[in-house]
Amino acid sequence: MYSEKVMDHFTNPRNVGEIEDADGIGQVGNAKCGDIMKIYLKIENDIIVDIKFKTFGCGSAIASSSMATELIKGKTINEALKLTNKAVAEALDGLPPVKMHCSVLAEEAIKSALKDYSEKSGVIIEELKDFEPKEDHH
Amino acid sequence: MYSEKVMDHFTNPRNVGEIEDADGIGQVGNAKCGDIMKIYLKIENDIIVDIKFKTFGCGSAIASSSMATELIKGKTINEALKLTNKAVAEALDGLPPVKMHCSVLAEEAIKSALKDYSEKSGVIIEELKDFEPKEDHH
Amino acid sequence: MKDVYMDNAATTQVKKEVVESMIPYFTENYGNPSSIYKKGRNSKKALDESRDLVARTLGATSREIYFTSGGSESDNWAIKGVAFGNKDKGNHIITTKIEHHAVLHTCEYLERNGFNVTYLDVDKYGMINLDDLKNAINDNTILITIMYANNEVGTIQPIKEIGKIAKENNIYFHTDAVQVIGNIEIDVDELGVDLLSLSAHKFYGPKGIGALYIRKGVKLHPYIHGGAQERNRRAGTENVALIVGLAKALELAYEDLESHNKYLIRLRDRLINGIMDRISNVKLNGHIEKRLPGNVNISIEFIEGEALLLSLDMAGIAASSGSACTSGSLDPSHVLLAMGLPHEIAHGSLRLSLGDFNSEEEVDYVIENLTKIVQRLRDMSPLYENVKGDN
Amino acid sequence: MKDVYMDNAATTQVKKEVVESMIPYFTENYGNPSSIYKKGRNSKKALDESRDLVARTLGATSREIYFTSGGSESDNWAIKGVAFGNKDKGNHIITTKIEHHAVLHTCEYLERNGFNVTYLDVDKYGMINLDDLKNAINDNTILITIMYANNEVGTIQPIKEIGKIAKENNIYFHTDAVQVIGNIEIDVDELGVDLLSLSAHKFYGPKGIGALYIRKGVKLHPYIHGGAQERNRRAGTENVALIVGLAKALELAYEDLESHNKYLIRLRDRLINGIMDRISNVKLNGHIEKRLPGNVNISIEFIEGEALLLSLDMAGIAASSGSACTSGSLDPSHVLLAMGLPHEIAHGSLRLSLGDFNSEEEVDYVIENLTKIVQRLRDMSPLYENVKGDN
Ligand SMILES: Cc1ncc(COP(=O)(O)O)c(C=O)c1O
Ligand SMILES: Cc1ncc(COP(=O)(O)O)c(C=O)c1O
Repeated sequence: MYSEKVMDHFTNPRNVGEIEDADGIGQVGNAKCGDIMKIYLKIENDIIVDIKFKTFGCGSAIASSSMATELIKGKTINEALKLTNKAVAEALDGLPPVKMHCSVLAEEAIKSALKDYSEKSGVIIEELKDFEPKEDHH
Repeated sequence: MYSEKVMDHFTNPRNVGEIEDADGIGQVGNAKCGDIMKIYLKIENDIIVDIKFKTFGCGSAIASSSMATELIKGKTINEALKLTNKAVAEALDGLPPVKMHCSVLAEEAIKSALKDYSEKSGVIIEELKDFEPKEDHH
Repeated sequence: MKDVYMDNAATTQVKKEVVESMIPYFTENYGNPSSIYKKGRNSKKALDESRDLVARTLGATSREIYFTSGGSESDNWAIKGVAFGNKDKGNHIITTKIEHHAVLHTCEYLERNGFNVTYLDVDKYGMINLDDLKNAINDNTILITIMYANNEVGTIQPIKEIGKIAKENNIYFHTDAVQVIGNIEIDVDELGVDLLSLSAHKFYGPKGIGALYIRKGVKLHPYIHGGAQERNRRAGTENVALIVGLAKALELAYEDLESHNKYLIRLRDRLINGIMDRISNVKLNGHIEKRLPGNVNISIEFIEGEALLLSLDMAGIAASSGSACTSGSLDPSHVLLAMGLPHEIAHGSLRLSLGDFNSEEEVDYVIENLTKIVQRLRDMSPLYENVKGDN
Repeated sequence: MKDVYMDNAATTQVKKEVVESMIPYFTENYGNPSSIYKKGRNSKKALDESRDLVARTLGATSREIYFTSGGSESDNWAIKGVAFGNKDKGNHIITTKIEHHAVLHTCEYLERNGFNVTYLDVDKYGMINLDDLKNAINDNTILITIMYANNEVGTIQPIKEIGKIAKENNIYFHTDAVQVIGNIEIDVDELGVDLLSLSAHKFYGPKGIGALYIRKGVKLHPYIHGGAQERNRRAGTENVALIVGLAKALELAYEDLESHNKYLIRLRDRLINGIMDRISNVKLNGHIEKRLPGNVNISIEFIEGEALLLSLDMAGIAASSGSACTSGSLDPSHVLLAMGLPHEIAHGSLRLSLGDFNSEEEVDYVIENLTKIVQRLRDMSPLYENVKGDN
């Protein structure tokens, strides 16, 4: 069902946890739908120096969170904005069709966290001006 | 499916054959329906001294012919007239429901032969005055 | 690695004796039961004996037992067969919200084809209310179809009382007894059921073979048209080998029903108690007493079912969940929702179903591992974090 | 006693390799393919591989193969599924007078439910006429269902030409290929069929398992409602073991199709010639060339089929007949009648169907014994007596 990469990131998820004094926090999804993703960012000079996640959800939700955090850790905000759900899924060697929404969730959780950072810090992120996570109610 | 008795009378049918100068011959059934029974009688002093049959038909048709001839061989005409299809079936330890018509055929073949005898010999058999085999067309 | 199979409500291992009983009907006695010659008669005999055994076990006569390809076909046949066969009498059917999909989707199909269906509610234990049933009956009601015991939460319905109500109102009563056969003594007359579905793979028989009990006189359409098999009511060359296997499995199941039940209940209670003792924020779903002997269904808050199953699988434990993700759909179990569980709790449900081949040691192994896994997943869960904060 | 099985068109012995391929799916790999854990995934894998193999063999894709409980279910599903699924387009179906009952009785059922059915005639060889087919098509025609080869007389229809006509007229085309699989190379695209039924027990696989090929895009209703199995189109826990057996049997059959056919044709012709040489007033039924390799169907005048079968059985020979008495009905074979045989001749028909396990020695044994049996029964027959008189 799942690729080895998915199973690896599910079994040994990278960057699980919280950041106490996070610069941005994003949470998407809801318990009713069976998945919630919460992302914590530490940002210094436009660079994501630390990132953590907490996820309530299925195997691919956890693996997607783990992979997404890995992909943008140490990257600039601009690079992080370019992360698509497809890139997350591909990095995991694919997800079953019914699970693609998990990778969407990961993309949106990151964008939410970045938007939160933008609002808190006053750093304007043009691309997120109208951003609203879609995966809240599916 | 069939009782041992049926199989025995099918495998070793009694009284198969023809009687050259028969006193009465009866034939019932038709090839279209898959069974024809022909009975030859030799009658002396009201007694069936010989009886033979020829049958085109299934296993139970052959067994019924065989058993019926056995049951009336040596009997008086009156006794022969009392032979019912049920008696034939019972003597065979039963027939499957769909095969009961074979025993009817045997009863009627005998009656036909007796009627033929009556017509040929002038001996009146009151019971057969209006007899018509039913099993001709089923 | 450990190999602990605790999904016996999904399917069971075929017993050795059952496998052995089937093999000759593949290799030697392969005749078509409709054939007149010896090989055919041998098959016919095996078929007849199997049918007799099933009939005896259910308190029915042999002419009331029809073999099918499994529980789903039996359910489809019973419901559509009665519906289409009694259209002249009415077009209303009563069932419950917690039926197996083989019943629910069949009823929905009938709704699209001119029938009305009432789906009865259940209480938080998964029990229907007999007054609801009585109130649902109207002049057009031709069929009541209510499952004997639920496959997810194990709740056992008051079948005898339902049978009485059906009879009083002159309505056919079908029960899906797929989860019950091999666990409860059954007598169709005592229960007052007119049609009953069963499936061999739930009682250590093979998959793909089942039966439908049809009370003498019940009017229903055949479902598979063709040859004269099954008294002209279910066409198709009979699956002789698997029918023999079904009968053998049934025989074995009812040979020592009591010890089977005692054993399963002991394991089940040990498992429930172990989980309750070791894991917080856990809830047992289903009825406490009116429950299948092997069924454990719990909701574990703050985590999601599929993640749980994957983790258990990695520990060599086979279990199932009522969560979205296992079935490819996004909705959690319709059964748990009907019982009033909120979506988020239903997502974290786990079914461990015990069988004859499970041991006490396995139960302890599951408790041990489940405790660790739940902790690990909760540590990852943003929902649990909030709770900890609340404390 | 001798044990000569020559009723391979009725059913076949399951090959040893097939039995062996199935057993692990009863004993070890008993997981439910819908389950997420390892045992479930193992079953799913076996299912996928089996489906792939069937697809490859038919020139189809895996998503076009659906497993069923046999040929009868496949036929019922294909015909009713298309009929009910395309009611909006029309209500006319075309079939032939010589279909298997699984098709005929299904069509009759549809006639009772608002559909019109044309039953095409056949010629004395059992062949349909393509012009008849073209003439039967009207604006309401939604389905053509014509069997690939007949089970009684072995006549093979011009499927490719029928497929062309169906396509030109934009009508779905189903073929019952139950007797053909394992005997003829099949490519669904080349044939232009949209739906195709097959059944494992006709090619040395187990009874009670079959498949329906459904071309991508064909609109049809599911037949068994319930779980999400078979891509939501055929519910019920999959019969994994028997599906594996079906695939194995199919693989073996197409591995050496050519030698199988050569061998059967040699035996068949020896049998036909032997009978023709030794017994008078005998007629071969069916087409001389367009005929299944293992099929011998002869009419033997002046005797009745069941008596013949019983006698053959006593000599250890398993065969079948198109006569009344074997089926419990009083009508002789509808196939032979449709081919214009008079009732009395149809009653005396005999089908000997050869298979891989038959030998030349067995063929000679049958010729020998049949000759004696026919003589014995004719000596008892009042019809034969007349003939002798005529000479
Ligand atoms: C209650 C219930 N009904 C019906 C079925 C369907 O049975 P089968 O899978 O044999 O078609 C099942 C199991 O799958 C079941 O648990
Ligand atoms: C041509 C044909 N179609 C359909 C069937 C029905 O197949 P099954 O017996 O597997 O249901 C058979 C054989 O019985 C057959 O020969």
